[in-house]
Amino acid sequence: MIAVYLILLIPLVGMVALAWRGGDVSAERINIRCNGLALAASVWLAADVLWNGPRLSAGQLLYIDSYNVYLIVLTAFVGLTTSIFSGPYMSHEREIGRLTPRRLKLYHTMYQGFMLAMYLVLTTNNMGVMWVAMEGATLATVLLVSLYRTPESVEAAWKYFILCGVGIAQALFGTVLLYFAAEQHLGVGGDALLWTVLHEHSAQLEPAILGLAFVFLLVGYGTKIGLVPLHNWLPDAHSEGPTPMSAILSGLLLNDALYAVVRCKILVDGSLGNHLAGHLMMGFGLLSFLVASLFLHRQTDIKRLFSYSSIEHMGLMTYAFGVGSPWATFAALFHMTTHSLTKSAIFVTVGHAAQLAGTQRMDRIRGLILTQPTIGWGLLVGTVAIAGFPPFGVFASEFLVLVATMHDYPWLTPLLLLGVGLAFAGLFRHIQPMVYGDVPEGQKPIAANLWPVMLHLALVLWLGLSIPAFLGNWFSQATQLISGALPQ
Amino acid sequence: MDWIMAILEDLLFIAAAPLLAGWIKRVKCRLQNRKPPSLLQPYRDLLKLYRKQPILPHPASWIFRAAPYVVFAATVAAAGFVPLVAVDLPTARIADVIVLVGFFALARTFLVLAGMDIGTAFGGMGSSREMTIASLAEPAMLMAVFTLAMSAHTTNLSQAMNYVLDTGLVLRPSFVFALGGLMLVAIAETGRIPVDNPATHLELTMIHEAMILEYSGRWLALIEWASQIKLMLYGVLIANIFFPWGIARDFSPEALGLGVGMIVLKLGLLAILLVLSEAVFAKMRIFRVQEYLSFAYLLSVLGLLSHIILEAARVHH
Amino acid sequence: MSITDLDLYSQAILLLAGLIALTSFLMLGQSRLVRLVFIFAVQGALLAGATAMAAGVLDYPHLYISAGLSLLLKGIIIPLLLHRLIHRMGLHREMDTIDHPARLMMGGTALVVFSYYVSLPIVQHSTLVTLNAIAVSLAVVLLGMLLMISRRQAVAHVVGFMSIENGLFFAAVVSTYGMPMVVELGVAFDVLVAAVVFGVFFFQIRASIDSLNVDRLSKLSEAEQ
Amino acid sequence: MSLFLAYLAVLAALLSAVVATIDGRSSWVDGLFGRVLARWPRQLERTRHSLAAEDYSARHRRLLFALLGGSGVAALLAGTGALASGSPLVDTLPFGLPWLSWHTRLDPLSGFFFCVLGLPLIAVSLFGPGYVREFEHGKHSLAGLGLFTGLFVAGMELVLLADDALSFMIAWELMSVASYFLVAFQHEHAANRRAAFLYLLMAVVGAIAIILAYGVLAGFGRGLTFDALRGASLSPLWASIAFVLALTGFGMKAGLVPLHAWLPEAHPVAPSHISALMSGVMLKIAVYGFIRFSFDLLDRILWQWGVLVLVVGSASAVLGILYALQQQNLKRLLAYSSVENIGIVFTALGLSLIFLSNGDTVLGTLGLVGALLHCLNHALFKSLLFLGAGAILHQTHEQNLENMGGLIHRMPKLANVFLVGTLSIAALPPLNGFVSEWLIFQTALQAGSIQSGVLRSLIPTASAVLALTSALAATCFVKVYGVAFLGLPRSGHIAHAKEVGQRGMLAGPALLAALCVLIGILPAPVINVMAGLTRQLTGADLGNISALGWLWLTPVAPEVASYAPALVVIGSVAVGWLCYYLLYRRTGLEPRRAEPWDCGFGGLTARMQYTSGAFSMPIRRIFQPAFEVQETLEESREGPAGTRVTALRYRFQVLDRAWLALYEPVGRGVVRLARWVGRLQTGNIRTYLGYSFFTLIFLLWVIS
Repeated sequence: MIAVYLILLIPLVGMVALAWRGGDVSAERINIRCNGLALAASVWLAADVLWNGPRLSAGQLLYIDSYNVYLIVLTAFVGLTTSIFSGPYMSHEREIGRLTPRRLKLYHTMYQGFMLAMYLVLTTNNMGVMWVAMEGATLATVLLVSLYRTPESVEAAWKYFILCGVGIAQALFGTVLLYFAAEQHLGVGGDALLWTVLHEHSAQLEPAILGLAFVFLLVGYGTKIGLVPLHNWLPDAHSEGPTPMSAILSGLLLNDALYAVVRCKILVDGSLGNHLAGHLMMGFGLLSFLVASLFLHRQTDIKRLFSYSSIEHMGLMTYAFGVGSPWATFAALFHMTTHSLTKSAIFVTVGHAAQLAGTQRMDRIRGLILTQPTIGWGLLVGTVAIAGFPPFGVFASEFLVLVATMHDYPWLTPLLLLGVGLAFAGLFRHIQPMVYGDVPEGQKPIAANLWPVMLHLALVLWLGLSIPAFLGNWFSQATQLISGALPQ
Repeated sequence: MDWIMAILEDLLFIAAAPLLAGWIKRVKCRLQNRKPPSLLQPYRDLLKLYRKQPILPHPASWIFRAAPYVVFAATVAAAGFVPLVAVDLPTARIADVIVLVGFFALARTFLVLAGMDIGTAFGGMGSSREMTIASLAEPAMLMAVFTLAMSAHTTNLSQAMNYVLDTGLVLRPSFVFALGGLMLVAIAETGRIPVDNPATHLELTMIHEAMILEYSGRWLALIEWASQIKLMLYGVLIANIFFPWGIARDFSPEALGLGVGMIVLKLGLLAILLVLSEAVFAKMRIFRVQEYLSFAYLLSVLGLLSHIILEAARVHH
Repeated sequence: MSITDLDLYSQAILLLAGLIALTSFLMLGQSRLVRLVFIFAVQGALLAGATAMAAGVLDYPHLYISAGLSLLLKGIIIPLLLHRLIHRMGLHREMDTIDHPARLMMGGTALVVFSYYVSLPIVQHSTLVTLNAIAVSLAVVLLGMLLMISRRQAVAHVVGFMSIENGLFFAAVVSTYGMPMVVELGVAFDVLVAAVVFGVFFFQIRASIDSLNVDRLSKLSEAEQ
Repeated sequence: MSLFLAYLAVLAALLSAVVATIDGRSSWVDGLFGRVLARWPRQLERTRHSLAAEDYSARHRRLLFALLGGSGVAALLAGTGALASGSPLVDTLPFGLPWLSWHTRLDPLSGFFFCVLGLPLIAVSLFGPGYVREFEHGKHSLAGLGLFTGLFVAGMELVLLADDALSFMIAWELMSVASYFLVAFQHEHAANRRAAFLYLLMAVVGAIAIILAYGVLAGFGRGLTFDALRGASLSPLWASIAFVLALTGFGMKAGLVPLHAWLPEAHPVAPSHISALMSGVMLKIAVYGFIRFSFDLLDRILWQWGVLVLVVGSASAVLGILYALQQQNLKRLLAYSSVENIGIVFTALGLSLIFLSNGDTVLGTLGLVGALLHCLNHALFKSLLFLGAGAILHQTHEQNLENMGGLIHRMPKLANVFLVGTLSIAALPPLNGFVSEWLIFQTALQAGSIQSGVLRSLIPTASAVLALTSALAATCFVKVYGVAFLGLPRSGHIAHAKEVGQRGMLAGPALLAALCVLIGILPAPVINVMAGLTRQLTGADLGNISALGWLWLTPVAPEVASYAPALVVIGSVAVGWLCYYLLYRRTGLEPRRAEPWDCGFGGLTARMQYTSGAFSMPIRRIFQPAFEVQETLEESREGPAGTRVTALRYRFQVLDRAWLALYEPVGRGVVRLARWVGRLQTGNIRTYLGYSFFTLIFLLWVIS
């Protein structure tokens, strides 16, 4: 169990180190090294959990089971590759004078702070601590959104802070109700909020209270996931904040919020018995999937475009978890992995493309492939992957969601496919003119290492073609935990 | 043995074609109170052309020189498929009426290509109009053929004739309409008066002539001969499919004699009918031909519908 | 379980709950920022009192610590912070006109009725005497959100946010024997950091649009283009 | 054994893709060789010399296309093996999901389509190296072209091998995505980009319809493999829904009329050897998909389906050729003619469905054989014509028919090969186009045996439409050959065109032309080979197809219809040679060259010739309602009050009705919906809080 403490300790140490020397050039190396160590620890933990089952830490504060262990590895991996990308990106930003060393220090410290909050959310067993960690993640990223101090970024940060604050407050009210329901049966004492305990006794918990608690939790954490009626902060935060932050925000924060909601769904399903929680999530998921794919058509800013694509994919995952059958849950877990890999790779190429063209407005970015083939092809292949074309993993997971829906709710499939079609049209309408065409005058290639992108896309391609055995049974165990049966 | 008979019949077919043209010319002159030329005039024309030195226009390619031979070969082959005097001949079995239409199309295609090869306005114009008329005429012709095939359950000409002979004189509305449709199409395909004037040399009005404007000498002879064979072929088609009586069903000398006699009689009558229609009608504007051919198509469709509704209703399998 | 057969302490807690709901209503109708912060401070104090009273009734010692903590935090530090900010920003004289107060008040009452209707199933099952105050805490949360929706001043938004936190804290105290200590500390810490960050933001917003009127913050819009 | 060959074909295609990317990194290759051979300096010099830039790329190109050729040969062998054996070979690959790995299956149907894929691929691999040389120095790297060609071919082969819904969809969309990149290869022109986007959008919409179709089947079956889908028993309503979805999905990709508008945009824009593959082979893969779904997977066949396919097929045929007639761009014309030929194939399939639903399997099999033979023929002559167009483009950089003319004198060998292609696509007797259309006509003719009067009258009218189509096709391609190759050159650079330099660029089309003539003259062996296939699909085969011997074609019975192409050809060639011998040898009169007749006023110029627009003007006037014609006449006037007209400029453009009726309204609708949804993001934080508040209230109300 040392690995779990290590995972939490490394970002803490990283925060302190970066708070002290975050400003100068060595900061990037420290950041990369911290994330590298965290990845090593998480892989060690994963191997440990894989062989001898779920681990409960002393004092029952931290709990690792098959569901959150692969998310930890994913978080560490995406954190590492994004930090590799953020090195040259941030130094370029400093050269063109958009950032002062002091703000870079804030950026690096908050980067590690955000990673710490993510690990805490994933590893903690106590629902209250999970809420605190989620709030911590919000606080860490809010200052990053307004890093560039432009009026738009301040506005985006303010909205992000207020909306997420209100959302998180609702989640707290849900947690209080959860604790209240637990206290009825488990008596006073610290362990009434522990997920493991709640999971065992979920049958005896009071259904009415849990239903109410789930509504608050769903609306609360739903704001963090970016489900449609509550999504308004996400496009602003993504388009105004620095690109590495958008990458990790998109890749990790949304996943963890969904992780929290699914944890609550398991409890509520245990006690309610009917599919109320599932239907609520399906409704939210489908609504955000369709509305977000419509939003894609009229975007002008490239990062806003991909933030709506994130909303759309998160909607699909929420819908899949809502369906609840073993196939749908397996598909949702698989989609979580492929989506965060692909989306962070895309944000890396988008960052470089914006730097190359000097603007984020899509109608002024032209001729990427001819100026710098790596960026151009990276963006194009990334968009093909996220739009759900086969050789890549996103298609496999979307196909599975379709098959699961066809099995349980056949009349919903045309809606889903309509959404996929609209999303593809929306994305490609903007990407294609940017990538193709002649080089506008005065556009010179920039220094950019696109190894993270190549790595991510190769992984997604590999997942698309054939899911490796160990990952396969990882997902199956997690599906067993969530939906109660193995996908046959 | 019947292969030799088939080749003989084909040779007879080729030889008789200019005779029919001569006979048509004679009847036309008689109607116009002119002294008609002799029946053998077409043969003399062909011999004259055969001996003249052909002129080859500058931009012409090998297609210009090859086209007459291909047209003539295709038309002669087509003539082989249609039973003239006797019915069950092997040449009739190697192809059916759709292949016949296909060979007409092959001949027409090479003629059109030759027309466009010289690179003058007239060749292009003739080719364009020829293809337009052909593409409107073909559906009408095939509908007429289908009407025949639906009732005779075959597309093989000799089988169809046997069927009509076996069932004797039966007044079939579908056959009447099909006959009408086929006649109208025949006039359009062979370029007779209402659609195209074979005798004219006014560049802007001719269709068939425009394509062979540049030909001379032996090439012109071949093409003229081929068009005469085609005219006779259509005549024989109309005559033998709808009025096959008298055609030889075995190879005894008297049956063959009777067959030859009857076909000469029928073709003569058809020629008179053709000349009468040419005397009555005048050449139509090119865009009026569209209504003419759609009327032919309508006739064939009526023939088909009448077959299905009236005649075939009681047939139970 | 009508109020008459409750002992004196429980009746006191229910009275405080009523007063907290009253402060929420007052905040809803208050157009001056200074007075708004003062009412928020009163609400914090009342909340601390209720927590102390609950600690007494349920004789649960660690509630006293959280009561002291909330008094210190929500009663004194945050209101002071906001008060100094308003004066430094020069907003103390500014009148934040509320567009149609009557409709707002009716909305508020409807919200209270609705929150009671929603928390009805919970109240029936529990044995805790102070439970029926949970409807009040839900009402305070919803009124806090209504306050944020109806006001244009950024400071008013912060006060609304803090009153939602108060409502949540009150719900924790009333419905359970108080959250576990580690969660209490975490929540308190988060609220403090939130207040600091708000301060930072006020200066940034002032710098960018030189006013704290929230309606001016709508450049990132996709509606009209 | 043939399954192994099929895998070999796929691997060869993937290998050519990988080899293509290596060229892109030639510096990387040098570095690699440098490090590896550092220890043997002598070898280092030799390899460094052999990797000299110039002939390295030539050798690399040839290797690239040799691999594609290898893949074609392997595909052909696998196909013939599967057809001959007649029994399906099944296998599973380690890819795919843990519980649904990729199933592959090579049965006679996919074997036949492997042959349809193999032949044009071999021709393209011969044609490729010469044609692609001009791309080397262009701005677009050859690596991209090679990579995506390899993926495209591999995708098509995998579609034929797929035996479960997942691997079918993966292969299907791999094929679409790879061909999208190829269509967008020369992406500096805006039209290419628009065409590429439209192409991929239509591919997605088609794929959605296909997934839904498989979904409906999977809903009633047990799993996703084709065997499970075959086991699914559906009610007539659900079966019809699945069928219509499959028809929409595969029809979209094949280019049936209402959904065809992307095809004439995308195919001409890709490099010519790729458009040959796309038009010749990819459309057949869509036909394969449709046949696999409707004949193999669905357990019943209704006559309404046959009527629907018949109507859509004949509409595609006649509209396709009508639009083809009006095109000026050669490759766009060929693309539209692909729509026509696919229409003919679907007409034949419609006939087959009607007869099968009516119970007489022999006629159903005849219709199916007609359709499959036309698929093979179209793959051959369409690839031949596209490669020809590519050769013209390569030599003269000209695609517009209005500027061409007199190419027969400048490129005689290409002209002869193109002539064979033109005659076979115009369905003229001695060649293969005629054989398949003859079979389809024979199928239509047997309509007499059907009971319902409506069908008995519908089928002949459909065959009349087919006759009109084949006549118009003859007109269209005579126009193409006449305008492009014959007459006087209409522009300067065409006048200076030279014959195709590389042997390969002539060998490819020549191979296809030879095949066209061979199948035209000896169709019986090809039809007999299909017996195994039809037995598997419809349970019957054409027993007496060669009742009168292998030279003959007697589809139903000898007395019903018989056609011996070989004898007919021998007869007419004999007559032709006889005339040539008699008339030319005997007289010995050499023709005299002279000026053509110019009515006396002299000075015939190239501009006096009939252009392609003029040639098709009568058809355009007659079939006026089918087109959306925009004719503009600009007069530039001078002199006092503009009385003197100095120049007249007449331009006419034929727009596709499907584009105006279907594509644009859908596009406008989506944008309007997106603008309506956009109003959600007002930018004001108080409205956002309002959204969150009301969602909470709504949910609470729902809960209690």
